[in-house]
Amino acid sequence: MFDTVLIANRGEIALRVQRTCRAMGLRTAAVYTTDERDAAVVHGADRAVCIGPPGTRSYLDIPALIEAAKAAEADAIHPGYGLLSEVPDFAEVCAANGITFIGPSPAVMDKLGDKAATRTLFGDLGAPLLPGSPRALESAFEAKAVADAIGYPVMIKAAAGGGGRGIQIVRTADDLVQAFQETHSRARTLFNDGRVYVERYVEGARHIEVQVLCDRHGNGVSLGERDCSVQRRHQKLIEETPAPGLDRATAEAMGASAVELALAVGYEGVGTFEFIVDSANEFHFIEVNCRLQVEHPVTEMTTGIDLVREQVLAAAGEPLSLSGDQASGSGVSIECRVNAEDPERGFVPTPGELRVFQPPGGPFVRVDSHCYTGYTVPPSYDSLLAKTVVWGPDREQALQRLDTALAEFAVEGPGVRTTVPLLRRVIADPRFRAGRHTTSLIGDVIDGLDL
Amino acid sequence: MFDTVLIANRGEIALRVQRTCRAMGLRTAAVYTTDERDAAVVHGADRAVCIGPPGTRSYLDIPALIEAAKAAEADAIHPGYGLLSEVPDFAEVCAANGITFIGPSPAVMDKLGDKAATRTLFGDLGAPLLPGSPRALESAFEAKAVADAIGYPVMIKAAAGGGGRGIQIVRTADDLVQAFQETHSRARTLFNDGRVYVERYVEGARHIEVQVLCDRHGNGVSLGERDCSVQRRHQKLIEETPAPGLDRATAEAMGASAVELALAVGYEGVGTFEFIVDSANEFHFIEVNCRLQVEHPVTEMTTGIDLVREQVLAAAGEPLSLSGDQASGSGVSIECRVNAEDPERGFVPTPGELRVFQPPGGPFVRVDSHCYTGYTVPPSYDSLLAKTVVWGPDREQALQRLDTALAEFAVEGPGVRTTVPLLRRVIADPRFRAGRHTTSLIGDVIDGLDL
Amino acid sequence: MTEERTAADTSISAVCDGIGRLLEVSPASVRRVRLNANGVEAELDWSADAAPAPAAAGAAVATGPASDGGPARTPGGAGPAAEAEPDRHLLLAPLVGTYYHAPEPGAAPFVAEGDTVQAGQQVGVMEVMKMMVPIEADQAGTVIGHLVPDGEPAEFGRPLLALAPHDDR
Amino acid sequence: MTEERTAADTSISAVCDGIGRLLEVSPASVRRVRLNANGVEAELDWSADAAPAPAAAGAAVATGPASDGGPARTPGGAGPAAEAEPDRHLLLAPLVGTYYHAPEPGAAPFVAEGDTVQAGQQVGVMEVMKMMVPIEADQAGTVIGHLVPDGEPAEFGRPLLALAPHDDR
Repeated sequence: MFDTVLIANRGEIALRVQRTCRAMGLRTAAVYTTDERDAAVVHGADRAVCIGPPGTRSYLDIPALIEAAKAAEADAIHPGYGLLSEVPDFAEVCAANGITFIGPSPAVMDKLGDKAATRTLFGDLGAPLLPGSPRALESAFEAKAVADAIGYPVMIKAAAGGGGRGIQIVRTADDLVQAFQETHSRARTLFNDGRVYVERYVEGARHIEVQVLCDRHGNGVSLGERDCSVQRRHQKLIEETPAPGLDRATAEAMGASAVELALAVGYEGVGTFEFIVDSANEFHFIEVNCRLQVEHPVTEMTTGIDLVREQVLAAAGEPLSLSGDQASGSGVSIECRVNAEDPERGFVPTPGELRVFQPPGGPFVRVDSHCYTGYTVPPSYDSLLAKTVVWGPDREQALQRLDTALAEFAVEGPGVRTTVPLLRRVIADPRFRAGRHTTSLIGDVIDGLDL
Repeated sequence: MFDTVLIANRGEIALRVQRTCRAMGLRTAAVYTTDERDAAVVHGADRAVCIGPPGTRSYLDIPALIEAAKAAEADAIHPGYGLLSEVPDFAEVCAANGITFIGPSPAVMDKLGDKAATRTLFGDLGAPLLPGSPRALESAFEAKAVADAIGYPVMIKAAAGGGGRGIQIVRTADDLVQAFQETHSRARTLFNDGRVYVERYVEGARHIEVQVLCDRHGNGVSLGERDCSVQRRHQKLIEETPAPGLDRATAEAMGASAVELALAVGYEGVGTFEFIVDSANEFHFIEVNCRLQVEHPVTEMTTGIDLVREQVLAAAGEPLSLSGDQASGSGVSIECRVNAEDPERGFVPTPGELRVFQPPGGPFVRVDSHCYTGYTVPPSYDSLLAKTVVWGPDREQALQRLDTALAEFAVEGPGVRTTVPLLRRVIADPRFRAGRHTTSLIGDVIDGLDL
Repeated sequence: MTEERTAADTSISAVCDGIGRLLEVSPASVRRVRLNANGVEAELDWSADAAPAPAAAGAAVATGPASDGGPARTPGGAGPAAEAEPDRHLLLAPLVGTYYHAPEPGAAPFVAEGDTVQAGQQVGVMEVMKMMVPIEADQAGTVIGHLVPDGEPAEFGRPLLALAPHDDR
Repeated sequence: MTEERTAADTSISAVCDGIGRLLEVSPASVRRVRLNANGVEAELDWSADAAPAPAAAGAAVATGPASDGGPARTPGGAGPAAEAEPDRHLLLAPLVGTYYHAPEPGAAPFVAEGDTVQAGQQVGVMEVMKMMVPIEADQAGTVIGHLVPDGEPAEFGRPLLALAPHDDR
């Protein structure tokens, strides 16, 4: 087992990872920028290293992180989510410096990071795919040929994208060439990789993902699915498990498919296999996320399994200790993301001082947050303040608890707005209540606003 | 089902009850004294009624509470724990005013409130009792005869006491008469009822209680046991379920015994049957608590059952919906009480302003608290700030999480001290770690201090 | 124990010395000095007399209003223990119950606007669990009016009656 | 115990002295000073309207106390971005790595105490993932001394070298 784990992240996930490491008896090292020296993760760390000036760029600074790990005598690095969590180069540099990267191997991350190549690979392995291009496309001409063949609407997606970034929906053939060019050039800017591919766009689909956990000894298990259909601009706002309205046979087939694919590519640790489920309840593989998800707590609430602990154990080479039986959850868990954003002004971030920060508590409520009264939300990072997660024996009770928890959540500060009122509107929506919602729900809830 | 529930309590339990009522879709009414108008429960209430000047006495003012319930149009009253929760008169006055008291019937409360009479009753029903007096005693002479017969040490207990109040341990015959007089006169002052009884005192025993849940239709179920052996001056500090080191056969026998007794006396709602388990793992009934316990969350964490919800459903006349199977818990849950007290100065309360109040969060951690940054702990009430509760698949993981959570718990204010450092010392103690601790642990941990 | 205290005492004198030095060089008059014996803490406050410093030292933050929108309503409207204006004296409810202006329905009220009342004179009655509790003026004055309508519930501390107090108290 | 006490007292005097010096140079009236001997913390607050340069407000020396007792240790000691005294200029680490005084083991150091350096002149080198990054003086002055021992790790913003700045900037 490791001695010291450096957490190469910030915000709520850095604290979340630290909590588990401490509970496992491991020492933790935190990294921080000059504007984040009061971060909760710094206070809870055995060592803390300043890695640069304010801004995400500092947390992406591989040399600074490696030097910080060396200074803190860390023998493992947990990347959290986002930032460097899916960058194969970082995992490789860690290995070259004798530090264990807590995640899948660089080779697997590299392979699955190319969404177009993964499509091809998984298609060959027999995974159900949406109709689309068999590989990355070279030209708008090629893209148009594919789109015309599979029929509109289609999505143009960046091969190097993922998690909702670098996606454009095209509804008619007339718009295709321009959309291709835009996605292509945006992908080149964002990811330094302009390759794109085309996939059918399923209107009113549900976004359902499967949590898998694998060791390096060829064992893998599905920890159930999560429905992440409540999104705005392809970013998730509310996630839950199990997926409402999904029959258990389909859910189990998805789980089995995900584990099979994971083992086929030699996946290690926790990973998420994303699917689109259409109105006929047929599922189609989209992409793999080679990391912990923001929404992992709902799986923890229903299964009682600490996913970060499992990540650490897998990275330390321990064989999987869970049977499929233990991995099956009970009850319903729902998470929502409380962001410092103004939904009425296009979700513009509203950083600032939190004069009041009183998260909810009590039975079957979990809050993951790095904030506290007096904390100033810096403008340089994402706007996630807290994840509010509830559990209930059934969906109705879980939703009631979620609404009560959100009603209790007090966040105040000059200029600070949160997504709490919007979230409460969404969970009161009859479509959501009935579990019949799709990815277009948020747009419907805030009708007439720029979404 | 009720329309509005008035919560006749304060502090964390008032908020805890409110959370469930809100999640059940019920309106809530809060009561408060003039120094508690900023209480969290007031902010979360649909109605709030000021019932008097600062002090516990206001929360014990039955006419004020009944009038408050009428003004708030409440059709039910939840008494929480402590205060009026076990006062049969209050339950009767509620009934006389057409308000449902959420708890057992006044007759049952009255019967079980007399600890000496309960001993007699349950002895007749075949419950295992410690050797002692068969009924309340009239004189020191009578007491001495009983004590001489059963052998020393003995406990002299107030018939109207309970929850650790009105108890004195007598080690030799020489001390008995004086102890009798003291307990007798203290009981008369405290409870307006001087009757006492004698019971053998078991050195190094464990205090284990069984949570039962009954409806008014003759159905009852045990929700498992709790070990509450970590006490100071007969007041619990750490509670957990299941009881470590207790074999499951004994635990199940205790559960069955408790349910049988509960049904025999016509118990309704949730109740706690307290037992002493001696070093031979034999259990002896002590008393019944006719209310929700402070430590109820550990049962909720392992069973997934909301006990307040079950109380409300039972009081509304709903039949029990739980089978024994659903009621059996999984994993281990531990609670500790974070009090504003100075363990180094004899647990003297340390009220004052909380300049910092940052409870822990994250996976498998629950905090029940009415406090927030900027809250002033009033001097007039008990010193419980927060209950920190964790769950783990096994006791080791639960303990590690508990220690991590306590380490994270930041409470600061002028003059404010908390039990957090003491709690961390206790859970690090090898005897506690091994589950071999008894009620004398705290005394051992703070050796040489006045306990 | 003794050793700890000695250590603390020593630290305290060190802090006091430090504060002394700090006061000597302080640019303005210090408003507040705080010293904490345990953990050895010291705090100095200068008044920011001009601005009502919003983030004052040890900011006492009041809880937000009920997050679900509406504030908690107290029965019968106004919150309890409202402050009287200088020329008005408020008689506050000494208990929780229903306030009546008259001894029984249809009877004349105990007092009316413009009446002069003495301290101890009954001005209303509160019904508490079917018991009628006389409400008496706690000082002499001229009745301005009842503040709780006849037959309405009143919580503890709610202003029941306004008086223009007489000077000869 | 005795050693700890002495250390604590010394820290307190040092912090008080430091605060005194800071007060002398403060551009506006300080609203609040906080000192904590446990973990050696000092804090200065200015009223919002009279705030000095943001870098000077806030913590002068901050070592975040870890909630579990021990302070969070930053590699190589003092926290980053410490403030220079008026007659001292601090050259701060522009990245995270290992600081060396000389181009290679056994070689003469780039600069020594008393040396005069020009802006842009190399004074040390930092090793970052096996790359050697020259560290250059950001202004002219006389070298007071290196603040990070040769071959020790330094985090971003850590003072590497103290200079007595030359006036003719």
